[in-house]
Amino acid sequence: EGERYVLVSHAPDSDSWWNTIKNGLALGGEQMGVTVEYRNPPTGDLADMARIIEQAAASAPDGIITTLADFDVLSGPIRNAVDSGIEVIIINSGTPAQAREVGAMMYVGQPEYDAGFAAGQRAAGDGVGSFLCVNHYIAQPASTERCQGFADGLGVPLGNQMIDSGQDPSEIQNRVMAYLNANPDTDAVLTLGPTSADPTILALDQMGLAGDIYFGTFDLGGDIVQAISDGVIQWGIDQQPFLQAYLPVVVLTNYHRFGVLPGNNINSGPGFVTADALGLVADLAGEYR
Amino acid sequence: MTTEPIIEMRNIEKHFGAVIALNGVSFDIRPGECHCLLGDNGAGKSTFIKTMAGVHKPTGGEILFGGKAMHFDSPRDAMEAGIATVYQDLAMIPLMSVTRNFWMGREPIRKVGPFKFMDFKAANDVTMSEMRKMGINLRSPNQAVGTLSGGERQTVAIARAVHFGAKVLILDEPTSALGVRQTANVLSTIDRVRKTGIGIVFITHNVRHAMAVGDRFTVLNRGKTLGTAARGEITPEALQDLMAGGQEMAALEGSLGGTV
Amino acid sequence: MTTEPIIEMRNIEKHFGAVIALNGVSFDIRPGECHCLLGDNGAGKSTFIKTMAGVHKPTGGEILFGGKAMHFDSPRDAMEAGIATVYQDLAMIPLMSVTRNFWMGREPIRKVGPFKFMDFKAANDVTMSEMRKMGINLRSPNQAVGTLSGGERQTVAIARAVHFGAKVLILDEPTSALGVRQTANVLSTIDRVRKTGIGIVFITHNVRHAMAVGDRFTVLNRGKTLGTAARGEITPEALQDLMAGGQEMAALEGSLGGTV
Amino acid sequence: MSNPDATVDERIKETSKLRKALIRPELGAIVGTIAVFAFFIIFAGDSGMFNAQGVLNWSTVSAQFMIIAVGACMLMIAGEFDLSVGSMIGFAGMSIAIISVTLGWPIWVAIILTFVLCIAIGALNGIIVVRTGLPSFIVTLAFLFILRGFTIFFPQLIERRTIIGGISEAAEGDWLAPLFGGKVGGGFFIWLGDLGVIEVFSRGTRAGQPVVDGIPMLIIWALGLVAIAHIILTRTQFGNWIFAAGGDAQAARYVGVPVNRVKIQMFMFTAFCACVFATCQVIEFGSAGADRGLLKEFEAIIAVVIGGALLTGGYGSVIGAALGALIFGVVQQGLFFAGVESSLFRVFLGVILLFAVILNTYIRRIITGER
Amino acid sequence: MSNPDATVDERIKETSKLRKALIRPELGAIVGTIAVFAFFIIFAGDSGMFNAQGVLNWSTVSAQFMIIAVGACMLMIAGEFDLSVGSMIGFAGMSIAIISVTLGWPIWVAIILTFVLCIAIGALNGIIVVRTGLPSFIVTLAFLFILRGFTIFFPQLIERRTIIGGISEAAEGDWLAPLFGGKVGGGFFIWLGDLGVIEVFSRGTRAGQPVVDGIPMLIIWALGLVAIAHIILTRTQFGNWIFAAGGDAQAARYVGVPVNRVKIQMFMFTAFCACVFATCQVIEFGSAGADRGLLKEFEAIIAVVIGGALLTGGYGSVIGAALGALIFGVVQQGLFFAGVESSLFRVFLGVILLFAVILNTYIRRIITGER
Ligand SMILES: Nc1ncnc2c1ncn2[C@@H]1O[C@H](COP(=O)(O)OP(=O)(O)OP(=O)(O)O)[C@@H](O)[C@H]1O
Ligand SMILES: Nc1ncnc2c1ncn2[C@@H]1O[C@H](COP(=O)(O)OP(=O)(O)OP(=O)(O)O)[C@@H](O)[C@H]1O
Ligand SMILES: [Mg+2]
Ligand SMILES: [Mg+2]
Repeated sequence: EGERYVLVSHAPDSDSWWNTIKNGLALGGEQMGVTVEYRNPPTGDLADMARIIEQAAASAPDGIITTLADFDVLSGPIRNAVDSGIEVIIINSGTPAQAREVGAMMYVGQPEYDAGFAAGQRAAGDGVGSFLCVNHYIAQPASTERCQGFADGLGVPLGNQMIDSGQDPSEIQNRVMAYLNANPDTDAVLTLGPTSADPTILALDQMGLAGDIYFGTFDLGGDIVQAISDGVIQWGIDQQPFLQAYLPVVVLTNYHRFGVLPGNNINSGPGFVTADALGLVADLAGEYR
Repeated sequence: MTTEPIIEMRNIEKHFGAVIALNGVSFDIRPGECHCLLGDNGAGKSTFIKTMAGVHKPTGGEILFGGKAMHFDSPRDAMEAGIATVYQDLAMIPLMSVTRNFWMGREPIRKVGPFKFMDFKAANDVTMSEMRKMGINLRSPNQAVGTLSGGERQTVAIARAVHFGAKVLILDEPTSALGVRQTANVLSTIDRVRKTGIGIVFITHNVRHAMAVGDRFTVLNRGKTLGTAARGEITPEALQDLMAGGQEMAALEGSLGGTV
Repeated sequence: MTTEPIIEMRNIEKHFGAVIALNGVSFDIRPGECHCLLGDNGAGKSTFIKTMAGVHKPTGGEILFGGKAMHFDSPRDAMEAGIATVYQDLAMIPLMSVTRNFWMGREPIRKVGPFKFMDFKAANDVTMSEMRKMGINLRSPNQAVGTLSGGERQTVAIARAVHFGAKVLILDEPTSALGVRQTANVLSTIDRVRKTGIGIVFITHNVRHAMAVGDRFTVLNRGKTLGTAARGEITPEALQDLMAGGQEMAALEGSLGGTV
Repeated sequence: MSNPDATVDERIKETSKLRKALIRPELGAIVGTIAVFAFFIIFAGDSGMFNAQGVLNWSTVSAQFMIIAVGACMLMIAGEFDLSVGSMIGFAGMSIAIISVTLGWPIWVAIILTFVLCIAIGALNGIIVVRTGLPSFIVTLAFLFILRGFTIFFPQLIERRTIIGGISEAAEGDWLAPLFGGKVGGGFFIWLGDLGVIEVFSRGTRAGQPVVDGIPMLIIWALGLVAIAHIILTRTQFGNWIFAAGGDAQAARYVGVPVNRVKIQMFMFTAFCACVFATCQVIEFGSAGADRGLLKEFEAIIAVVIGGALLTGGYGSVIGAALGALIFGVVQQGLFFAGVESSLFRVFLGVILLFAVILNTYIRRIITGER
Repeated sequence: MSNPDATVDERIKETSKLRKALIRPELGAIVGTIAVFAFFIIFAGDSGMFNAQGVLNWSTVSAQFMIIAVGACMLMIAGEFDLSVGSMIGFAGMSIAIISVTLGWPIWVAIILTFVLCIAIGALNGIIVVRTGLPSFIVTLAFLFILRGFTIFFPQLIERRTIIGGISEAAEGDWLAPLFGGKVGGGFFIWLGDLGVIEVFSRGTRAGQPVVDGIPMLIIWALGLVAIAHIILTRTQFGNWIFAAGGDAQAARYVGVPVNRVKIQMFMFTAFCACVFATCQVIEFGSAGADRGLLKEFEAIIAVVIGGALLTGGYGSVIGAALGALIFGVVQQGLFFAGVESSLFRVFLGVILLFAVILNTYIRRIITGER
């Protein structure tokens, strides 16, 4: 009773996708009757994140839930936390193997490269041969892995098909339009989250390509769900962030209270959300989905 | 000189935090006269005329304008009342054109429907002609003030004050950085302006410049008046002594042959 | 005055882009004399002495120092050679302490092993005593220059030049912003310094200040010399005329009673 | 002794008439604009950059920059600058979203309240700067952090998320929203499309419609603001005061220019421009995010400086700033059209900034007699 | 007529001795530090913030800020500032990574080459500023974009990703790397751990060892740089030149201070500090990312300004800047310990900045007789 868990993410303050994580975390804490805290580096600097993990460890919580956005940077602090008796669960980024290596209890998430690869294969099956990857956060390694995985899944070189779109919606929109104007034979568009997907939807709408061009995206959001049901987006890869925050809280609490532990890692994604299976997703997108 | 004073300042005090800059100064200025304000560095001359011009609010004392008590809340108020000032640090903006500087704060307005525009044509014409009256031929009214010489800038400032129909014109050390010719120019301008009935307050460290145009002389020392004398009542040497506070002057003067 | 000149400047020319600031000026300065440099605004006086002090490189002409041709690449070189300058714009940094200003560019060094530190104790002592010699009692050598008066700052600058054993001391309009007492102070300082055998170049617009201490007088006009006269060879009035370029002076002088 | 012809100074060498005619604050920006267009016409002429859609593309981006550049330009001429513009954009968008979506008030109320709020914050910035005499760099840097902090904090506190959507629905049928998010001239473009002057969509849901279906209000706002600011600056009394406040605040104060008021008003105008930017964006995209407007303050300052304004105030031109914004937008989009690796955009931007500013300094020195 | 006692001016009211003794550039930062520690001892005293691990945590963060603040402080006193510090950090890290991992050269070669490269870029910054007379704000803003652009472009071009790892392996056994990434005083901490003064790991391969196993070189670098910079600034000839260059470049030049050289050297020193920061980070974490160092330039400037330096140069204190960095680090980490919503950190930061700078301005005016 009264355990304290800290979730550390690599996302900058302003990244909206992480709300679902925060909400899942809060709900988990409430239901299990434990204290939960969310921490993140304000600018998304991974080196700052390492300090936050150290600092979370110093405050002696019962468990730390963290992403493993860069193994090199974060493995040291995580290992220290593990060795000083704090249970750690890796979520969202990194791989199960890396999680084991740092001594974490388990891994809950979606390996980014694999997810991209699976999406690429699916698109290849749908007859896609070239694509545009709209990368709104190019400095983040996971984002590049998604694009790379997609390209490898398609079996084409990534080349210049990934653009650094920036984070301003109007710039994203216009850059997508510029790219598609300059490369009219592009078969598909891949976006990496609501930040890039929402303006891309508008861009395609402007160009009259909405519904015409093959469009897939990572991570869900309100507009994305709407676009899926409108048939503009073929599929969204849902890694179910809610689970990534909620399950570790449940697992940790039960482990601390009763010593029970699932026997394996949990893959929260990739799940392809298509127009056929929207239902609840539409209502809760951006909050719990 | 029995006319009524335009401005009368009575017992003005001004404190800046711990510094007492003025400690009870009285002064008045009448139409058509040139009243010289003299005194050591830091005596409080600039502070005093800034009080007169509405830049500082006096800590104590009163200002009578045309016989009535006045409170200037801003330099604008003082300007509206007819007090124009040419400051020691020139009050010209080098990056701006002569016309814009000339009219700064009192731009001529031309109405187009409900909109008010600045009337550049009129502004330019007046600037050129006023400058010509002062003996300066501008290349163009759009010339930046930064391209003018020090004497020319001084003249622009005086010309604008005169043009705006000042009743009192305050000049803070207008000649200190000027050459002989430019100085003579400024002094004769003062003389010309005085003859139009405007009262002039002229601050200088140079007794000869003061004697050349002054009708009355007031000496400040450490924030207090040492007294006011009319032209003819005082010799240049006496004035000089008074300005220096009488200290050590004998010795210095001796060694330098009395030529300072 | 038959001693050899310390510095001789021959036919100096200086162009700034399209502006010809100096157009062949010759000038020399001998030990123990005060050579006054006079002239209108923009005549090129400041430019000329900056050339002498190594700030500007002359476009043409030559500089002889102790009879040998010299090229100063920087103010530092000129200082090392014994030319100290007090600039019109004071060359003091208000935010820094008096000691730091006094020693700026020539800090006393104390070695501790391989490391060189600035010797603050010595620096402070010298500063205090040099300032006392000039008649100024500082509260503390760490006082910021910004808290000193204009005359005091001027004196710091002169004191430092003298202390560093200058052979030639150049003063660019040191008296223009000063009151009578401060001016007398600076002039008597010049007189004192001259008597130690240092050559002084003194720039001013004020003929009386020049006549008070000058041994020779050179007048510049529009980048050219109008000639050099020794003390006694020329009356103040003739000098005045020369400085103003002779133009319109008769008329002006008349209307102002010849007192400028 | 001196030259008898007093009007000609023999010490000034001659300068050509042509050079004199060309020498104006905007010259650097004009040269830059020509160079940039020439460059892209050569290297991206056939990439669709200059067809109707392409033109609209970079015009929209440039218009965005222009809106904030106008505010930054006026403020910079008045001698201050505002680093909180970017945070203000995020803050304003979020404010509209919270008021309209969370509180459920009509969108016009949300827009008006947000404008009032932002302008008040601009005034606060200005009052602090003017009262304390602190450099605006520091004061507005503080507000950069404070506003961004609140922009992230409030929606999280209230809505448990940092992106709030659903504004499009709220804006439907509103009388004020189209002023920011609409398009004008639709009929004209359909006519052009029918004439074949501009292309029509060949596939997709809108096949047969013209590729450009109107001019976004964003562009209208940008042009309007540029025009008004230019007229105010060059043709009115207030414009003269703005120059005076930035050129030498003390001198201006002495001749009766209400310098403090002018500066505070310019801070308010900058906030107004940021708010216009934010409102257009929110209405167009239908959502507000806590990360909107990041680094926009720098982009505004860069556009203004490319446009020939002096960082220390008292000198500059709105037209120049607008051209600076145009250069910025064209380069940014043009590199995509030209197929240059997009991360190199930043490198280009830096280099252009350096060259522009060196050219501008040279021009300014000729005009103002500075040394 | 005047007061006969000339040394006492009757026009100056008295000031208390105590006030005089307290009045120094660092006063604001000292007061701030005390206030911040008092605050967190009260509100986060039992949260682990002041146990060995916690102290190490905020010390490390503060040390990071200190390293760049020292450079920024010296440069600011010399009258310039550098907005490219953050980009330089990213660039330096990436340079080490590319040379050591991609090219496979020894890490000490990579470190030395990177230092040479960064210092050269710093010099270039300085040379452009000094030669063109442009404000350093603009020049370094251009380099902010240029360096960040290359930092993203090169790794993408070469390795097709924006993060390069594997530096730890490359650094193993190297002679130079421990100077940046190592720890000192291990024995002492083991002894403390054995005594039970600090906690020990309870499990894993390192069970029984103390949780804090040494002081990171980062902290040593920070303290060393602060000490050296402080001595140079206050006790040497060169220090006097730095103050002079920033106080009034023209005046300094006239008395023979080589102002241009001093300024360029300060730009180089700033680049050096950024490079130390980057190297420590890269060696400690084993990877370089294109996003490292974002916004660090502002953080450095904020620390320096909190520390009492004047934005326009000629006045400041390295000790003050170090305390500013300490305040910054303690507040940033302390708010986490105190459990405050992390987005509010920025709000706190902005407010602290405003108050600190107002206090500092007041103190400075008393010292320097400014008005
Ligand atoms: N704003 C201010 N704050 C504090 N002290 C001031 C202020 N303005 C002037 N003083 C002080 O008031 C005193 C009078 O200064 P003032 O400038 O009036 O002298 P002045 O007679 O004009 O001297 P000068 O001949 O050098 O121009 C000086 O001691 C000065 O330091
Ligand atoms: N750095 C410069 N660049 C261009 N022109 C200059 C420069 N310095 C001086 N000048 C010009 O050279 C001429 C001589 O200037 P200088 O300052 O030497 O005159 P001065 O005799 O000292 O005048 P004053 O009595 O006003 O001090 C002037 O026309 C001035 O505008
Ligand atoms: Mg004065
Ligand atoms: Mg001069």
